[in-house]
Amino acid sequence: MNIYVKIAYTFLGLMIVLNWGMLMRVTFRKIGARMAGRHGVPFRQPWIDLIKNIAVRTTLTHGVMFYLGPVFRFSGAVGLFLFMPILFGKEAWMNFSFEGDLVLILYFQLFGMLGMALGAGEGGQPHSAIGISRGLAQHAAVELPMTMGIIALAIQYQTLSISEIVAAQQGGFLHWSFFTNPVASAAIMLSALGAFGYSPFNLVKAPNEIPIGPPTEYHGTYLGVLMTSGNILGVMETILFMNLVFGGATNWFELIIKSFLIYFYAVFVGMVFPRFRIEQSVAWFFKIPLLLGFIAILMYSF
Amino acid sequence: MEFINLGNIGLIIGFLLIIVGFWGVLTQKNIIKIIIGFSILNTGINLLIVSLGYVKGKTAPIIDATIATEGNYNVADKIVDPVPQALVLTAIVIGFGITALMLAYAMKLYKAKKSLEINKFNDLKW
Amino acid sequence: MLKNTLMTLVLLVMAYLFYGLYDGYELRDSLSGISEHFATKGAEEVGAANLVTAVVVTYRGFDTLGEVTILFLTASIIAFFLKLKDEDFEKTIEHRDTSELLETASKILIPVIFLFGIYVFINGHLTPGGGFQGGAIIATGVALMILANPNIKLNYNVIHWVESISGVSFVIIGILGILLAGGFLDNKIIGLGKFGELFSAGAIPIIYSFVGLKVGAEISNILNKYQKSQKEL
Amino acid sequence: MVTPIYIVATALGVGFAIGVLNKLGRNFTGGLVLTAIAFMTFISFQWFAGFYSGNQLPEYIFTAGFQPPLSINLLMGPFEAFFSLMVNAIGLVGGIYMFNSLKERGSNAQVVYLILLMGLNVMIMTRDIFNLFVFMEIASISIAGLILLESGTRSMGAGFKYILATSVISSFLLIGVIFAYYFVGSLNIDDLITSNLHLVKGGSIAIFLIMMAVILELKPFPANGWGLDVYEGSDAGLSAVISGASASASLYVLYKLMAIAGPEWNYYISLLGAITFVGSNLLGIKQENTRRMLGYSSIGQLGLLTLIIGFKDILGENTIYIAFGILISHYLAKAGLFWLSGIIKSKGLKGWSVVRKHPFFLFLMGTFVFALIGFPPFPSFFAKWTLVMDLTATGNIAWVVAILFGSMMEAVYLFRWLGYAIKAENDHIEPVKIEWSKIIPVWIAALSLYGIGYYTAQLSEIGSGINFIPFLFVAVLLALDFLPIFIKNTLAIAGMAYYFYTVYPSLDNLRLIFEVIFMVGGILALIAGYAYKGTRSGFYPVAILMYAGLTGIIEANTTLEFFYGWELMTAGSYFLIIRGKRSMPHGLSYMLFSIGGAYALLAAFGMAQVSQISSDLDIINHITYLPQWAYGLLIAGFLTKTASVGLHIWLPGAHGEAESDVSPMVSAILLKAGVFGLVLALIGMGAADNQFSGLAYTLGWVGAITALVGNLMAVFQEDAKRLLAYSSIGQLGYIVFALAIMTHLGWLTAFTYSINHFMYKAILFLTIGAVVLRVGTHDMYKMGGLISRMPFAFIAVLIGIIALSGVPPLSGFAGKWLFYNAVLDKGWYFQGIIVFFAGGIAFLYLWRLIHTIFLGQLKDNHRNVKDISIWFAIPIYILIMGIMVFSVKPEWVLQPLGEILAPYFPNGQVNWVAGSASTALGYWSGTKVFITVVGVFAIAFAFLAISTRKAHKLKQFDIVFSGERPDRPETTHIAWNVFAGFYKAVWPATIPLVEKFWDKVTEMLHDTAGFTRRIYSGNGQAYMLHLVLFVLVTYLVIIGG
Repeated sequence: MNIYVKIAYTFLGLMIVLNWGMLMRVTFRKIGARMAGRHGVPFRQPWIDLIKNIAVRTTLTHGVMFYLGPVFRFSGAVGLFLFMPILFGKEAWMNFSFEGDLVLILYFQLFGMLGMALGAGEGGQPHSAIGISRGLAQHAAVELPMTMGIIALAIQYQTLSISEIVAAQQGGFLHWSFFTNPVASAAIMLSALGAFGYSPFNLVKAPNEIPIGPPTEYHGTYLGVLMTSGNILGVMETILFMNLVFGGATNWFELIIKSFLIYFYAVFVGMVFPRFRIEQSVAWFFKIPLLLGFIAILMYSF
Repeated sequence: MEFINLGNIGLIIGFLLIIVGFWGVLTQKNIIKIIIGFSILNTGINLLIVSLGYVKGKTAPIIDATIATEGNYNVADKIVDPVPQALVLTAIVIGFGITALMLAYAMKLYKAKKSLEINKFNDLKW
Repeated sequence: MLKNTLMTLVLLVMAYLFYGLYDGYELRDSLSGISEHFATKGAEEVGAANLVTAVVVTYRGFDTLGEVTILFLTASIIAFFLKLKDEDFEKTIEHRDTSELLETASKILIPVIFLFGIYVFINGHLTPGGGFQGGAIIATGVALMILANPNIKLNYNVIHWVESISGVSFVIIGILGILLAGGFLDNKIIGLGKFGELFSAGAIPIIYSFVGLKVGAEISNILNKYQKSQKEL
Repeated sequence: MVTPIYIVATALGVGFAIGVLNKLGRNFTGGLVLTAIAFMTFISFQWFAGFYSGNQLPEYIFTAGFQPPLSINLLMGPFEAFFSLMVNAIGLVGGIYMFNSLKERGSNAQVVYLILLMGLNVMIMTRDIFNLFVFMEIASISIAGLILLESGTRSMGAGFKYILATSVISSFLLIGVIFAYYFVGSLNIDDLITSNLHLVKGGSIAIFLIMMAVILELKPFPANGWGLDVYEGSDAGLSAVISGASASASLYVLYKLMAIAGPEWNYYISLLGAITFVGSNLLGIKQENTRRMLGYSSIGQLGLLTLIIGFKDILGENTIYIAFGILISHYLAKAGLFWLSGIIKSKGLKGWSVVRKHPFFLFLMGTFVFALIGFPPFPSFFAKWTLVMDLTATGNIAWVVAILFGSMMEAVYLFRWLGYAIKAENDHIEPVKIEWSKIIPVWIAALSLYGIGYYTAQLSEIGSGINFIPFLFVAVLLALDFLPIFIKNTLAIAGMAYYFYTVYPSLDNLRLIFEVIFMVGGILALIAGYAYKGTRSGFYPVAILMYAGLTGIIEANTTLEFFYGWELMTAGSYFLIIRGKRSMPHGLSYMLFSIGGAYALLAAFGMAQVSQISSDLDIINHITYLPQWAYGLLIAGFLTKTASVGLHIWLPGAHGEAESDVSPMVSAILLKAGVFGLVLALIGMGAADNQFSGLAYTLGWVGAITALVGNLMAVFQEDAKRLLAYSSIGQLGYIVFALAIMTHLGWLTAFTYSINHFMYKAILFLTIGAVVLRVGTHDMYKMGGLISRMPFAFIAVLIGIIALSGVPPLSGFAGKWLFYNAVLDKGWYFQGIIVFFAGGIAFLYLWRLIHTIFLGQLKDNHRNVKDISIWFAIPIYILIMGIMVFSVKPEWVLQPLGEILAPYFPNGQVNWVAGSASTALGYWSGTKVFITVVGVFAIAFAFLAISTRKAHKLKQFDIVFSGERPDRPETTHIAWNVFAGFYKAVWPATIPLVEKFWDKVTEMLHDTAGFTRRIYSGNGQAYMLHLVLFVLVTYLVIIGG
């Protein structure tokens, strides 16, 4: 398959992912609203927001880094998509995952965060800096148990290549890591909560924390780009966990179901539990999830 | 009684004097007394030296008519050992020198602090 | 209390050490080692009737040089140690005036004492005695002078000249030993002469005279310094 | 040949004559005395020269024209010639130094000085034991007199104590001598030797007393209070003579009489020596008075020498070499220091900050201190080396430990002193006035130290291999110190470039990597130096000294050369570090840890030589004698340089407080020396699974913990440079860990990290340093918003932190990727996780660094700072080029690295297909990733740039303090304690356990010293009691049993 066709497919995939992400977001906003007895936004809201933001006439800037921020964020999200095999066995939907393996994915997540942190920083708004410091701290805490789980899987399947991990899980749901390696999966999925950043771990960008946090200063096109990348990222996270724990997907339908459920799981927890303060959430990840990750690795150390 | 002879007696007394001297040197606080202690100590040592030179029933190592005849001055079997007597002379002189120096020090130290207590002079320590 | 116990302990251990030495001693009934040689050959090798002098001045002359040096050292050290400041120097202190007896006695005795001292060191190679003894005797004379007249002013120049000249000539004789005879301080630079006479035993009488003078001078010097340094009080 | 008897004759003749000649005035007598000493020196010199040229036989000098034992005889042999030369030479030079103080006391004092020297000469030469006694008395009486040159009760007291002590000693000696005569019938030493005196009943006690007296003359610990008081109380010149001449003479007397005592005494002599060496150096660390401290040091050195001659049978012909090296260094250095202490009036150590006003004093003082501790190129270095080598080779480990511990203690107080001199805060410094008669002797001492040092190196056949060229270069720079920076800097760079050009062909690839890091890195760091003004006095010699050491390590073929380079590097870096403003304590702790490490290496090298008599560096590849310990020591030694956890406390201060362009030198470059060492050691231990895998495993954990602790500490720093310093600790932790993995991948990781860390840490330190130069503070919360003022600095830091954090696509990711593969195929999961977590934490401090300094609000006082100096920018951007190349084409670096490592670890290499790497586990193609990311980035950038082209640029308005103005503004600044929440969660991990540990150790040592030294009550009687007790206890130990 020559490179242009490849790029075309990839672009198409990106579009699907983006829209699916927006759809999921709005769905859950509605669910949340209904639970709270409100009517909630119409389904078209995200698209409206996006177009409005991009079309906004007046924009402000604090300097170069200020708008490099969203760029970083966006490239981070798209890069994540590019290096992730979307559908197992469909060469068209493997994107550029042949360029790098799990390690690349793990570290590439940081790319977006970095840009975000710096960009918001130049805004000069102290609150955004506070938000970032919280975000980084929480991320460091989340990463530990998650990586332990992921490493455990890598050991289990003796590979760092996502495609091969997925391949190893084919043939009935009992082959999923979720069942073959429950401990590691538990560690991953618990820390996944932190990765999604819903309550109780949404101190960084919860609606009523907005005055504190990166998005404070961003508006217009910046915000548009941020939202876009946010939606892509959301889906990519789910796909990552799907690939690692739930046997990946062989067709779009399966992908949509699985990603929806994983996303639902995150939101569901969020609906139930109140928000943590930062030290609470950090400490939380250092308790159960860390323990699980520890055990998961321990099983392979002997 | 085997040890009743100049040699052993000299040794015993010499050692006793040395010990007495050390006692004085180590216990007396007054500098002058310490110096006296030293001269007792030296006397003891000198006594040791000469007694070690003693040979049973021999006379002083000076050749005169009583022990030597004209022309034959071999007195090997008549005299005690001359060497320790020479050494003791040196030892005495050295002792004298040191005592003199100590006394000079004593005078100056007394002038400095109007006291001869040795434990007053510990400006330098540790 | 503790201190005394410690001290007793120390002295006991010391006694124990000395006992070890005493234990190794037994009375000799004949000479041995080098002393035997001195007793047999000493007379004709050195020519001094007083073998002790022979050993002191010749065989172990180097030690004697050392002794002289030590006295000299002490004198010099005391000299600059007890040196008076100029304002003190002129001071005179009121001594309780000495007894008639002492003054008269000193007038008579001092010359005799000096004479005796000289006799002792000149005959050092024949009779008991020698340079140090003689020198010491002379010094007692000086001591007597000082006692008799506490404010006496001794003539420094004389003392110094005597001291240096005799010291230097001692060394020179030693060096002559290297040049003319067997080695440093050899007494055979001049003939041994007739055994038992006054002018015999080579350079010994000369050396001993210098030693005597030097010792006498140095001790008197020291005594004098002690006396003077009272002014500083 | 003038017969040596004239030494005596001259001294006494002149001495006696002066009694009358003093009429001619003190200058005349003084001149006369000096001439006499000069003549004496000439005599002993011509003899020494004769023996040295080899065509001169030992000669007996008889007195009184009789053969010994009848008469007293002297011996002039090679040793006698050497020692009497030492005595007379220092007598002459010291005489010049003391000319005025002697003069003011009058001709008598001058005579006493002359006779002291004469007495020492005879002590050395005489072969008659009673004569020895007489002249020992002469020597001690003259010293007792000369102490009075210094007026005042203190010195009088000291003098009196001295007389008391020596009288006690001489009484013991006399008793011993007379009994010896009684048993043997002769006083001649040779007779005493041939007669088996020690077999005679009671004879052994006579010997005991004689030996005791001689040993006591050397002021053994603890019976040496009197000696210390003399050193403290007497005139500086006299102290020099006592420590140089009198002590040496006594030492030789001991050596001479050991023949009588017989071999069974050797052990005890060494034991007493060791006790003295350790004891007095331990007590030395408590001293605040310079003279007394030097006294402790002298006594310690003498103890060491006693120890050495006690080992003469075991050390064989090396004894002379060793003893010579240590003695001569002590002799010259100590004399020099005492002389200096006479010029610089201050009694206390702190007062020495005066020398800052006189750079050349600083040079002299440094020379002497380093000579005493045994740094190259001084004789003591080679001597100590040989000593330790031989002792370990003969399995006397315990002794080596004692020696090294003692030397360590000595280093503690000497370097603290040096530190005070260079740095101590002291507002009222007035320069001292310089008398030439006092300066010249010091210079003579210093210069001869260098000369003799070179000569000593040539004496030993492995020493002769050492390359002194770099050292000459240092000397040249020192001489040119007055020139302006521009010239010196150019000179230094040119020199290094040329040197690199000449040596690099001779190096194998492994070494070449490090040589490039050291040399090229060094040149880059030096370029930044152009930014400074003035002459920057003293900077270039020490910098070049460090680089000389570094390249010396690389080129070393023998263990000695390696150690030589190692010590040079330590010395140079110490001076570089201590140049910083508040870096005095950190410099000290750096020095102490380095020396400790160096001694560990020393011991290890010694153990390596046990099984294999070779000095080749390869011997560390097959150590068979206690290999676990040997390799353990090697690794520990190198870990002190890589600042691994437990040994790291020196680093933050040292790097944080150093000057702006020094920090990159010591952080990015110097630390790699430790890595290089580790590489050698691990190669020596051989491939992973053998008896040493346990060692490697431990090392792995050490590395992992270091990584975590370092990064964690970095997160909580308020000071930018300390933050980077802690980050260096963490990074080095990665490297150590990766090395410990001991597989191809592991080492590939380690080398990748080394190269990367070199580049980005240099970038970061240079940039931050340059920024600090502009804004004049390290505290991050005092900066902010600088991006608008210094965009170039910002970009540099941005690149630096992206690379450091390992985010793709920059080169840092290469390390991370290799790291995962290495860990997984090794199976060290937990350590791996810890290191990974450390990496996550790194992100926190990196963000803090760049955000707090460059983003946020601009401070009022920085409204118009300029961008970083061009001279800093040049090296920074060169390095950025490097990172970029590495990022675009990782295979250009990684493939050759793999080939270099293949010989050591053939299995499990990375296989490359068209620029994409793959291992058993994973795959990665750097170039493509780079292109992809950059592509996406460009698109997004273009889009945003276009869509916000009309964006309105906001002006800053002050919202930093959210409108209020609290009393401690920094607390409300967001950058202050910015990770408070995180801290609350992880604080237990940040408790400074290690610092606490080392504090306790120091405290313990000080308490011990402080308690022990109270035996020196200053009471003369107590001192005498010590002497007697010393004798009696030893008696009970040796014979009483």
